[in-house]
Amino acid sequence: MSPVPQAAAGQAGEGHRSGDAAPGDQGQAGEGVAAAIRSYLVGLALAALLTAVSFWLSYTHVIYGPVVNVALIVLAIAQIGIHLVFFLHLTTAPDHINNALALAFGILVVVLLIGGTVWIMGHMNANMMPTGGTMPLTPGSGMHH
Amino acid sequence: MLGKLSLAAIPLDQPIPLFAGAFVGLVLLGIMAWIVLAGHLPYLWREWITSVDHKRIGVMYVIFALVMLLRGFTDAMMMRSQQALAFDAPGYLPPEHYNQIFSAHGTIMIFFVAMPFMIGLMNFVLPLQLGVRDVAFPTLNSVSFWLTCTGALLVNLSLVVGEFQRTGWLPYPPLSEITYSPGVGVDYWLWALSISGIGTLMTGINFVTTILKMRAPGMSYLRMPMFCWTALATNLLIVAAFPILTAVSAMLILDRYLGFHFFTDTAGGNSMLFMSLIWAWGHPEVYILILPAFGIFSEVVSTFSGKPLFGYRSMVLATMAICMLAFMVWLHHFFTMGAGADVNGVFGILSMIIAVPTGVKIFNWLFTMYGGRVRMSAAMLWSIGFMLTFVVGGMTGVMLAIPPVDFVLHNSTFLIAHFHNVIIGGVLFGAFAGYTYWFPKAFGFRLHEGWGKAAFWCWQVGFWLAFGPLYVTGLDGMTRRLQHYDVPEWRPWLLVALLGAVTILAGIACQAVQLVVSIRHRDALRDTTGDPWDGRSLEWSTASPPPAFNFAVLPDVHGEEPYWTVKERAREQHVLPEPPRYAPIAVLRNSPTGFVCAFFATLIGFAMIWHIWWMAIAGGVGAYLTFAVFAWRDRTEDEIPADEVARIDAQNRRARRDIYATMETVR
Amino acid sequence: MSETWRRFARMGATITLGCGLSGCTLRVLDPAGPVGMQERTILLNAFVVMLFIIIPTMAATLAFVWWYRPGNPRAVRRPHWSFSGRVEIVTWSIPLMTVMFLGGIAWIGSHDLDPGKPLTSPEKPLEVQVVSLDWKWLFLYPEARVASLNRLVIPVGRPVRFRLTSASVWNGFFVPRLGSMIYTMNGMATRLNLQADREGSFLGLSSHLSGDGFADMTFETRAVPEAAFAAWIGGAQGSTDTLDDDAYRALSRQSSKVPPKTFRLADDGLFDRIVAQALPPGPGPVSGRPDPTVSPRQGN
Amino acid sequence: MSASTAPLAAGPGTPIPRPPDPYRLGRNPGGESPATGHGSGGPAPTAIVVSYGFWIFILADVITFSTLFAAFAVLKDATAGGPAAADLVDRGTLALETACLLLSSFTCGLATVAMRVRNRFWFQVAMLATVVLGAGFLVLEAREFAGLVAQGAGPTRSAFLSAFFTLVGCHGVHVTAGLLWALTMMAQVAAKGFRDDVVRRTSCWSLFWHALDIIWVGVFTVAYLMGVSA
Ligand code: HEA
Ligand code: HEA
Ligand code: CUA
Ligand SMILES: [Cu+2]
Repeated sequence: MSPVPQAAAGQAGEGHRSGDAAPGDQGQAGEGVAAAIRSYLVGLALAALLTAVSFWLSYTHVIYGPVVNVALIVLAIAQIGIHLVFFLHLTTAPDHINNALALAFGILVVVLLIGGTVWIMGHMNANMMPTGGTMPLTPGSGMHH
Repeated sequence: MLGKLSLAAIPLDQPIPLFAGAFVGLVLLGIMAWIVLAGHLPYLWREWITSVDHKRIGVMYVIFALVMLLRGFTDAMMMRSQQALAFDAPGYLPPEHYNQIFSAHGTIMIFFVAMPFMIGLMNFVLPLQLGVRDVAFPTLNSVSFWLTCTGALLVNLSLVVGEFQRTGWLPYPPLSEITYSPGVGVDYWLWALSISGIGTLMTGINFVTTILKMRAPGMSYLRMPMFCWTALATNLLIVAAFPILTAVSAMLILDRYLGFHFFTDTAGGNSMLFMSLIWAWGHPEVYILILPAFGIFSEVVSTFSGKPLFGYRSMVLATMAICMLAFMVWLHHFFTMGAGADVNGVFGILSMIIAVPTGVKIFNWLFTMYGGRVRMSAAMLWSIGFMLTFVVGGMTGVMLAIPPVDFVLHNSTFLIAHFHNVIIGGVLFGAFAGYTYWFPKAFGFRLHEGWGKAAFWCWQVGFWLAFGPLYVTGLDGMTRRLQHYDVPEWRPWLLVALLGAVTILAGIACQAVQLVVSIRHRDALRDTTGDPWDGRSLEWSTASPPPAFNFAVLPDVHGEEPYWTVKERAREQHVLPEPPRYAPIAVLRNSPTGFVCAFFATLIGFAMIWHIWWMAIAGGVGAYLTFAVFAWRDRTEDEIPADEVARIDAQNRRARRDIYATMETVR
Repeated sequence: MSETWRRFARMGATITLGCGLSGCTLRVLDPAGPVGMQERTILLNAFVVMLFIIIPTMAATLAFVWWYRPGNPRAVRRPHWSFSGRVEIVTWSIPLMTVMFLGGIAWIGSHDLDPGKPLTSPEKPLEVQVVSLDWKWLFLYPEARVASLNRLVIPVGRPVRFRLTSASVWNGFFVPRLGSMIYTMNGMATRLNLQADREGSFLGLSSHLSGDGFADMTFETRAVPEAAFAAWIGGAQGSTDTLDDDAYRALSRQSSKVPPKTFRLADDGLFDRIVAQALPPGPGPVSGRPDPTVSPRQGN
Repeated sequence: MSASTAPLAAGPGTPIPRPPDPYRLGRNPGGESPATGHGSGGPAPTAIVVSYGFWIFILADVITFSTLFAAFAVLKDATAGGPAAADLVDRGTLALETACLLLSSFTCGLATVAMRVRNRFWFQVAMLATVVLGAGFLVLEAREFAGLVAQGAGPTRSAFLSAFFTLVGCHGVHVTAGLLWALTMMAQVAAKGFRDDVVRRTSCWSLFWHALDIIWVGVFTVAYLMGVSA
């Protein structure tokens, strides 16, 4: 085995390969304080805007009633995206691939877990209505207790 | 002052657990007294209890698993003998005791045998295979281990103080709700598993980070040994699944302690929700157990066939496919709850899709042997035994994944046979293969082969004798968890099953003898080369046992099988690689953090189980202070000077030269 | 050692093949009704199809181990052979094909044999309502206004439509010789459709752990000719005992090994009121020693 | 027993030449590639290892929450005759709580910027602002919970309320832990300055804090607004 420079060899030594960033790392080196603060300000403004829209939609009737919840979920997802990009500085740049992949795996599990549970329980509840009824099989509806 | 705890908690009227508990307690006390009196305590404390070295922690995990294995096996023997006796008769174990036994057996075997065994092996092997000096978070690693011990301690304590749960290894409500299980048994389970579950979760985080961020220079993903890949998949599953277990346990705790209504079936609570959520953890859990075993077989089969693993990239793909699919099948554990044809159908099909990547793995091991030079050592024997046994268990699993078949076999002894078939034939055989394979790396001498082979045959035969009959009784309508029965047709099969369990006992005895014999003949079995099996990955390039820092200089990896590459090149060029430039190495100081944390966690758990609130609060404060002190330390590392490193490494280099020389003469 | 192994293997083969394929007496493989019959066919289909892969795999394992042993001079060694596109295609596609077929079975089978799906039959189905109690089974015949404890009696040749619930914890209703099982749960009603085509007395049991009395949750299932069934109903209607709310409450207390018994049914809406929790769930353990909050042992 | 240091040679028989594997789909025997593998120059620096590990922890925590979300989604209509979400949500409190958390996420960001340029004063100011906003959130939430319990809508009233209190309360417990942690970091910076390990821990804390805000987005959408609009 040929020796390697000690910098890379030490346990978690400091001299390091390029192309890797810690989650939450703020952008490229050399980016100034002003730029960093600006990024947080933009994030804050966008998040506040989306929150306001969510609140407003839920208390008014501009949107067709039954789909308000869909709109709310879309807005929440958008806002989570804003947080990830502007507060957690997540990008698709190569140095973030590990971070993004981990996130993708997490999201997959979250979607499977919540979606699966709601789907399964929706069917269970619909099939076990005490009235023996024929409730529509929409998830979430048809609670029986 | 002491909550619900009083003298009445000790089952003075139940001789079996009392004597068993008293016996174990006395043995433990005796061992502890011996340790203290013989003056071993300072050594143990310095070198093991406070150790943050991944190799030491790995060894402790495996020892822990083996001890718990004996406890779990005792339960198994009791169940088998009870069912052999209890035909048209009450047998010798009353239901309230029998139900505790199978619940404890399942809990201990899954959480405190199979998981720690695999985690122990991963602990020991991963950094060595990745060519680095330790895991990402060594101190956290020690915390994980000791929290696992806390869980086991609480479960075993229930034997003599109070009771264990009687609801099966997973506490299904409403049976596990306070109305129907007012005792402390379920609480023991909940707190033990919550605490050790946190430990496991931290292990998962630790290993994922280790594999993704801590590899030797040049060790790209597609150069990692297969075991590292399956470990990655396993730990991703741990990270994603264990939070679910924690959350579900918390909800049941809230139901039981504070009168919440998650799963009560009254006031809107919904017990089916528990079933769904617990299996969303539970199914990934079984792949958490089997995937490391798949990794071990990959290493063993390739080494003992003298060939690279066949279809490496297919294997990687299959591993990750299993990892993803693991989260899409959980409903197959409750096809008979009435979700309807569409839901059952979808989950049934998704379940059997897992047979595809699993099959690919089996076939690739097969083709790894093809054209090789297959040496039948004990480790290889376990692997072959696995391939012959596991396929049957997998097949019966696929049968159960067909909803209409599950409608007649669910919760039958056929199911029991299925999962012991995959767990014993897969997980346990894998653990034993890994144990045999890496033992010389850990201790510097090999295990006795003859006794190992004898153990294998007892296990193999015993397994089929013990669980073959359960397939039959399952097809004859016998359900699981029966304390007694009055169906004459089942009796002969259950007697055979008892015989099987006794045969397994013989296997276990062989393993115990093997250990003793190997230790006594360790000089004859000594591994001076560090490479006893002609291995292919980096752990074999270190001395046996490896020095505290593993690698004097981090290996520079070229090609897919790093160590094999080096050996080949040495063989072709007739030279030993240049002596490296040594540099001082920083090693992390040992730390009692893990042990102290676990101490407080035990206090908290015990206090919560018995409603001793002041003690729980005290434990919580203690735990926080431990963290604060740990975080406040200024100096955490010691340095090994360069010439010391060189001195330690010299011996290893000499051994390498001998290996390369042997190759030369063979040519 | 290998002699033992061979002898044992022969025994295993006899057991699986001898019992699995010929008409043997294992309950699940010897169904007395159409549902169980179809499930048996599916079970055996899947089993045999998979054996076509499993057996060659096992054989190849043994063969390779044997042929490539170190001492075999005739074995051709390929120490570098670790990839072959053709082999890869085979390793992926063989299980894939099998799973596609089995998936078809699973999908169609779970639709055809969904427990809630009524059976096709010219006969008018019999309604039976099932309540699992701690630790007894209660069968209600709302049309005839009778109830039966720990014994299920059904007419041969007529579909039975079960609705099932539980008075307290979960149980699984299972008569192996009739086919599908299903859970019973408090506050909910599941459905199951079965039919007996043969007369006989079948074992019935619970497939889901329900506490200390679980092992005694067995019941006899009698499939009898239509006339005998009518006679049994008549007898039950003449019972001296009536199942009203008070009698039900008494039953819902924990007890086991209660002998079979029939009742007149005071109220044919009893089942629905149990499901709607208008009647409270069973009380669970009430007696205990020494302290029920520590360890509620039974029987004291 | 052939298991000991066995010779390497292929054994008797004719060795077969290496088969072609142009796309490197299989595992190539060693010795072919002198190159260093892509994307791996040795173990990552501690800062990256620590943040990455913590990132994985956050994902695990998100999954814990998603379990609670799943339970809430299933139980949200199981009010057992008790109050439903629409009867309970106070829009004003909710808006204030949200504002507190969002602003605290912003000030937390400012603290990390100050840490990057090693400015102790602004770091402490921004942290203090974060702590105050976080505490404000907790006070609002505690008052809201107390109000609900007082009007008989406590967590034991119905499965819906159990799920509601658990989901929202779990977030609250996280915020409490985050505050405790923030104070600890302020103390560590005051006592030890921006030492490497202190900086690493503070970065982890900021990840944690931002993640809590992300979870709050889910909470106010699912547990509050969707209940109101239904
Ligand atoms: C290590 C543990 C482990 C493993 C690996 C598996 C693997 C599988 N299991 Fe098992 N299972 C358990 C542990 C495990 N299981 C446990 C503990 C329980 C019960 C828990 C309880 O209730 O207490 C259980 C229960 C269980 C059930 C629920 C039954 C019931 O409760 O009624 C089902 C149903 O689908 C199932 C299916 C499967 C399938 C399809 C696989 C597949 O992954 C198997 C895939 C493997 C193969 C198929 C063999 C190799 C493949 C080939 C040679 C290729 C060719 C073959 C085909 C194409 C078919 N398992
Ligand atoms: C990892 C999981 C695991 C393992 C290994 C086992 C191993 C065994 N199990 Fe277990 N079992 C479960 C998991 C496991 N089981 C689960 C989850 C349940 C369900 C519980 C429930 O119903 O809720 C269950 C239930 C269960 C039942 C109950 C069936 C019923 O409900 O009717 C029975 C009955 O006999 C049984 C038997 C056995 C036997 C005989 C073994 C034995 O074959 C194996 C025993 C062998 C050992 C434990 C090995 C010990 C070896 C050593 C100690 C080595 C020492 C050597 C050295 C020093 C090197 N098991
Ligand atoms: Cu079953 Cu609700
Ligand atoms: Cu499963």
